[in-house]
Amino acid sequence: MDLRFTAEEEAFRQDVRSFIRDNLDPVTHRKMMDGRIPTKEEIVAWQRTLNARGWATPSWSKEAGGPGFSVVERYIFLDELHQAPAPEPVSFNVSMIGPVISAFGTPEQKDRLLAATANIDIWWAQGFSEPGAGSDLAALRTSARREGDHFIVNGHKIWQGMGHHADWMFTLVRTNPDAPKKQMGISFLLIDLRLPGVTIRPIITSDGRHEVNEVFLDDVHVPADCLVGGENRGWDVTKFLLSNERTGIARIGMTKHLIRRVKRLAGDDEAVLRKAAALEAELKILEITQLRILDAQRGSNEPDPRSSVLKLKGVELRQAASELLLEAAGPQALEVRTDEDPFGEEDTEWLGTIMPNYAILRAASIYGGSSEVQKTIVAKTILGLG
Amino acid sequence: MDLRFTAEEEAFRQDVRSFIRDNLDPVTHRKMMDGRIPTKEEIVAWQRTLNARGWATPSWSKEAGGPGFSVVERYIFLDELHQAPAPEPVSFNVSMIGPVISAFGTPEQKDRLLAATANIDIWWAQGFSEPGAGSDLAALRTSARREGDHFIVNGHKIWQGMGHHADWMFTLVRTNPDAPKKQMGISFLLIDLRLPGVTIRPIITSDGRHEVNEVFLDDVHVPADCLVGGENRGWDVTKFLLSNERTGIARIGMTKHLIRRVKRLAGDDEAVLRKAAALEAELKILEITQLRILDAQRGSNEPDPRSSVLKLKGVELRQAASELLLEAAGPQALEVRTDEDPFGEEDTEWLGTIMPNYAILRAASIYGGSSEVQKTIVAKTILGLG
Amino acid sequence: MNLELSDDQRMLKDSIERLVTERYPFDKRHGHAAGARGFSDAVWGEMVELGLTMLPFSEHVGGLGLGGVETMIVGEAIGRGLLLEPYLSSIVLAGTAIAEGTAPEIAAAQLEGIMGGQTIAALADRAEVTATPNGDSVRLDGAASLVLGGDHADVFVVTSNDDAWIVPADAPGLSRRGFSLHGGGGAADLTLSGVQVSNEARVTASAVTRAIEAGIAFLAAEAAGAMRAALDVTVEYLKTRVQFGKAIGTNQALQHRAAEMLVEVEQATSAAIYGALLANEDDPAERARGTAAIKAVIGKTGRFVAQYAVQLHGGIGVSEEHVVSHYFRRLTAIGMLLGGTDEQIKRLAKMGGFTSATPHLAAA
Amino acid sequence: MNLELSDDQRMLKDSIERLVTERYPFDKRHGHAAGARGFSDAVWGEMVELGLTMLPFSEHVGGLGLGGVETMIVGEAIGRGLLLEPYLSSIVLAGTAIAEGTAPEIAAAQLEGIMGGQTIAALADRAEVTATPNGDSVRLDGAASLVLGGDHADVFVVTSNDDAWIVPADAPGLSRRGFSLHGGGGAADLTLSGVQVSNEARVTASAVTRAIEAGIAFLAAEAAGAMRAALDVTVEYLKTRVQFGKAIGTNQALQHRAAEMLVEVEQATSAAIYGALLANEDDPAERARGTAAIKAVIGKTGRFVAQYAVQLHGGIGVSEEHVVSHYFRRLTAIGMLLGGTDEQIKRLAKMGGFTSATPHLAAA
Repeated sequence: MDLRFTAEEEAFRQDVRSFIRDNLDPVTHRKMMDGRIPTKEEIVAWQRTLNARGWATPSWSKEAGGPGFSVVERYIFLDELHQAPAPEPVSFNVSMIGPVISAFGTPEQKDRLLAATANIDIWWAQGFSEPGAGSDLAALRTSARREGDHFIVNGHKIWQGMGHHADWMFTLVRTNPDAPKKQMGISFLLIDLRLPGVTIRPIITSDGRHEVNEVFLDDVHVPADCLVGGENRGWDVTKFLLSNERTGIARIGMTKHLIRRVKRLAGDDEAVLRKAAALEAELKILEITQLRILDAQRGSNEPDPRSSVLKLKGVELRQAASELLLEAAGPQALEVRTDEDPFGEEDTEWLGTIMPNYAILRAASIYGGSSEVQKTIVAKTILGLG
Repeated sequence: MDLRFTAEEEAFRQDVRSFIRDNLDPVTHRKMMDGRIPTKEEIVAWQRTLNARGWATPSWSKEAGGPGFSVVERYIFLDELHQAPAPEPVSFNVSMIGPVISAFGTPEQKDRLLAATANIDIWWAQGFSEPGAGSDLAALRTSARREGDHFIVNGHKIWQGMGHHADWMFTLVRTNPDAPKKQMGISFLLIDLRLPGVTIRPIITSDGRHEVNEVFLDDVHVPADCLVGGENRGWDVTKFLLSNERTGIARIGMTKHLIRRVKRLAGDDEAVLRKAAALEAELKILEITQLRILDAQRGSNEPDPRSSVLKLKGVELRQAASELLLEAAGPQALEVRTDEDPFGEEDTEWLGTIMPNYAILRAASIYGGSSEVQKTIVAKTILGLG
Repeated sequence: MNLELSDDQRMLKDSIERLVTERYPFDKRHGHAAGARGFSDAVWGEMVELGLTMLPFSEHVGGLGLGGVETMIVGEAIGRGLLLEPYLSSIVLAGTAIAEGTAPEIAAAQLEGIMGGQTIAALADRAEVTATPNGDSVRLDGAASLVLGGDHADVFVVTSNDDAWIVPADAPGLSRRGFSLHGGGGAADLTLSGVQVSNEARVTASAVTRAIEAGIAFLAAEAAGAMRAALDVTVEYLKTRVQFGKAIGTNQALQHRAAEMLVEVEQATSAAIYGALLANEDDPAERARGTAAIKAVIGKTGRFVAQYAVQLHGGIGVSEEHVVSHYFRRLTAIGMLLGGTDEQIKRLAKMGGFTSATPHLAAA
Repeated sequence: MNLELSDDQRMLKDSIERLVTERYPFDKRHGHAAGARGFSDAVWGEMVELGLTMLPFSEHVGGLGLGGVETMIVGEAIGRGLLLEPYLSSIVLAGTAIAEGTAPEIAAAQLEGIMGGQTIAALADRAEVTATPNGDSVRLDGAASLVLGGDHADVFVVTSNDDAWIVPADAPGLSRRGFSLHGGGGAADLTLSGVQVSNEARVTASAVTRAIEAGIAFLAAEAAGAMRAALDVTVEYLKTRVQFGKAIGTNQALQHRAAEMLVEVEQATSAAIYGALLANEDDPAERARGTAAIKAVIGKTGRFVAQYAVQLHGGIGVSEEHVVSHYFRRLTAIGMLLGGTDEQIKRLAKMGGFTSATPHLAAA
């Protein structure tokens, strides 16, 4: 047993860190340090910088046009981005639709979409949730009726992360309302958001930001070659996508970044520093848990149900760190600022994002499988209860 | 609105306190201060002392031979006992069987039993739970078959608190195994524990003490006049008994006593003192919650479902205080001592009970309606969920 | 002991609750916030008309001479409706400081405009200001931060090294930077440079202490109102939101969470009552202890209820369009204003808590 | 990075687990505790035969020269079986101190009996002892408390103002009061009055530090084993205990609690692995930080798992006859031994934690 990374892995970490230091735009970096959201242009520029280095798609195999990282390299790479902090490659492109196209796409779809997805020439949005279909995703109602070489799509999608930046949306639609099980009548469809009949409406979230959207689909004519994985086979594609989404989700590096901010604000406030230390102790141990699961994944392609453990504890600690940051900042953090406010002094911590980020981070235990859903998965899959 | 007690109530509080100070046997008091369990003789002596003063049965009406306390007087009385601390009147006698006999007993039963119960000439034990019937009390299997003017009882009862001190047991037995609902075939029976066929076996608990027992009933012939409330009517009696058991269960005075011990052990350890203050803040507010419910009870005979709130928060704080006491005591508290060990120096805190009491107090969220059961009651009864 | 409302109190409760229901449905709140002063002049006017702004002040300074319970009733309704009007800042905080800390004739003169609603007052308690005597007047220099309601206040009560001072917002040498607060309402940072006030503008430090105690009691009421409302909408959501073919409130894990929320809401309600009744407590040490306990419990329970109200709502819970996200933010803000949870616990510990180390029987 | 056991480690695991399964079913444990020294001489003898007592010591002092992982394997099995044999006290604590803190020939001589099982050693780390040089020897005066395994130890390593000293239990001037501990095992308080030891009996302070680090790593392994076993029996109970006509494990609220327990058990397992691998860490500061984190996490997770294992068992969970009440007590004791949770957090905070305030890119 050995927790240490190999010399090559350590060198890779240094490579990544140097690359970020040398290539990340200072304004983007400053925003990330402050907890602000970079603009679309900044995110795209960074992803293209990474893509030029071959790192924009850390989870993609060489065959799919990715770097072919080992699970450890991928972990190190993301951890460095989280700690830097630098924007992650756009997850809708890189973690969600890219692997789906690789696994289920036609040769034509791969040719047309993979490279553009990596370079974010196409920004993708996710169209899964609906007002009546949250945890119960298969209850979705958006319908797609086949007419010749098109699907006519009608429905209402919600919680599209960054959908207003997006060019295309990957979505789940009901193609067979009469299927014996609701999961069996669902297809996975790619929709160009510039098509007639698509309306995007912003949803402002409790951080005051516009990060998510609703999408209304009104007789949208989608070419049939935008179907992925075959008609009524969308549920298999979805399960594949969601299991990818769940790997490596402890986001320990992000929590470390929050703890660094806590320490800068805390000065010599012992009570806050002790709370930080208590979090750090758990976080350090969670890193080992993360490595154990990575180690097990090296020999297997099966999703590891212990990923739910990472999600649960990872979110718990990240939320706790954001709460502690709010405490360290004190009531001054209640002043409403926006991400567009001018930067403060170099050596001053920007308080403007602390309360919004605390508020919006509550969603981390809701999206991507809520904590309640994760506990049920653990109870049933690992403990055999239920 | 006014939280203050009346001058009469304050005077009553002083009366009770003086009475305890003047009449509680010093050895018994010292044991209670230490968290030791007094002997049967000490408990009986104290209850008789209270009885001579008319206070042994604080919840009993004057008609039943009790003091006819108002709800506020009862609260004050118990709070003073808890804080002193002095033994509570034996709950099996006073809170459980006494009121049942008053409400459901025949005139003959009242004459025969009430005064003896108050004076603890009869020590009662509870025979409700069975190995297969815990939360699901109505699943009990102990059977009573009518034969002439006797019931022949067979079965196995568990968790008899202080059953080895007891003379008699009030118990639930199945008299009609064919009833359409299992609750409808149950009777409430009083059993003399000296009868042939009764075997009591101690259960040692995680505090190392013998406080509970199993009782095996093997063809025990119980006279039919020991039936309370009518054949197959035992469930109504049980509901009455359990709702009495649930009033005034925050036991705030006991928690205050634990906090006093914490403060004596903590010295000037700020971290422990802050934890104590955090507990005290919640406890102080819980007192108001307790008074609000008492105030509402004055005008009503209905059980208040908010009693579950008192139980939940009361137990939470009491368990937290016992945990903090363990922390304040430190690892020296791991030394195994017994309640029979000689007393230490007058001014030394006795560490010997701290770990056992922490361990056994975990049962406080199990018995008398577990925390899970209480939450379900709150959700269904107060919030209308389910 | 009597924890029922009197008939008059019940009437007061009905009228403020009616005002909130009629004037402050959630879909109108945004419009109110867009008003010139960040709240609704019309609603504020109605509150004045109902006499709410006169409630806590004694009759000899022109008030109604009512007590903590009446203020609590107002606070609970304001919390439930997430009102933006400057009741806490102008009436409870600044108003109490002036009413308790100046001579009756000065208080009456100052409070007239405040009770009438045309003057907005604010208490600058987070101040580092030096007061230098200068003949008949006093010169104030320094700064104050996070003055609640200070963004549109016409007059300030500014604490200094020992006392506090009534300072008009347009006093030469006073400048302010106003801003909005998460959770609603606004505040200001002040700079004072050679501000001259007369000796008569003096407010006693003990009145400022009482004002902050009253402010915390009010926040407790507001929090209790907001928490119960947050629980109500959550329970309603659990009953109506269907997933996997059944209401999500049939999930036992969610039922238990809602039950845990109710326990904390009951505690918050008790904290508010305690705060209301502490107003009649004469012992300053007892008031200080009680106030610290109240604020600590409100902070803790508010945090818990806010977080789980959002969690049980799922995604919609973090949307600006859903009221629960506003309860979340207001409760978070309440937890941090006038001294956060840990700060209060620390204070309470320093004061020795409620329970001494002395055995009960030995103590009395 | 490699978190798999080697083949040899797997064999070791199999053999210790077999020993525990065969010799330490719960119904035999009480009999073992009744042995003259509070544990089973026979089982202890088998542990010696398996070479377990030689595991952690280097070959040049007669050990097997194996590492932290092997000790962790032993610890997990001991935790699962609630073994009473003095592995922690004699081998891990006192053994490590002697092996690391004395000259090889002295260590080899001392360890021979310890590894052979005939000599029981104990580390008196909670000591206030003054060592006064006295020519070739040293005079020790003072007291030590809660010496783990000290009730039946034949030899002690007693810490003094700077170093530590090997002291035979029968040394003139040494007296002890032995007692049992909640959660299993025993300890002793020592009094030393003019105890004379030779200079060669000196053990370095840094070796004592390493011994305590090894002890905490071992406690982590023991706790991880006990927690996983407690979770296993709890899950088994949830599956088989029927109330209201169905297994109680069908209750979602209980399922979720069990899931929360699993999360903490996985964390405990990770803490144990971290402890095992820290043995190879050369930087004392890194070891100190890591050890503090491990103990803090073990304390917190152990408390949580122990409490809910009992809670989910209901009444039977507090019965002496049920193994879960023993896991509860052992986990409680582990949390308090060798420095409690808050103490470790305080230490970790003083050492600056793992993450500095410096931004990541600026730091490297």
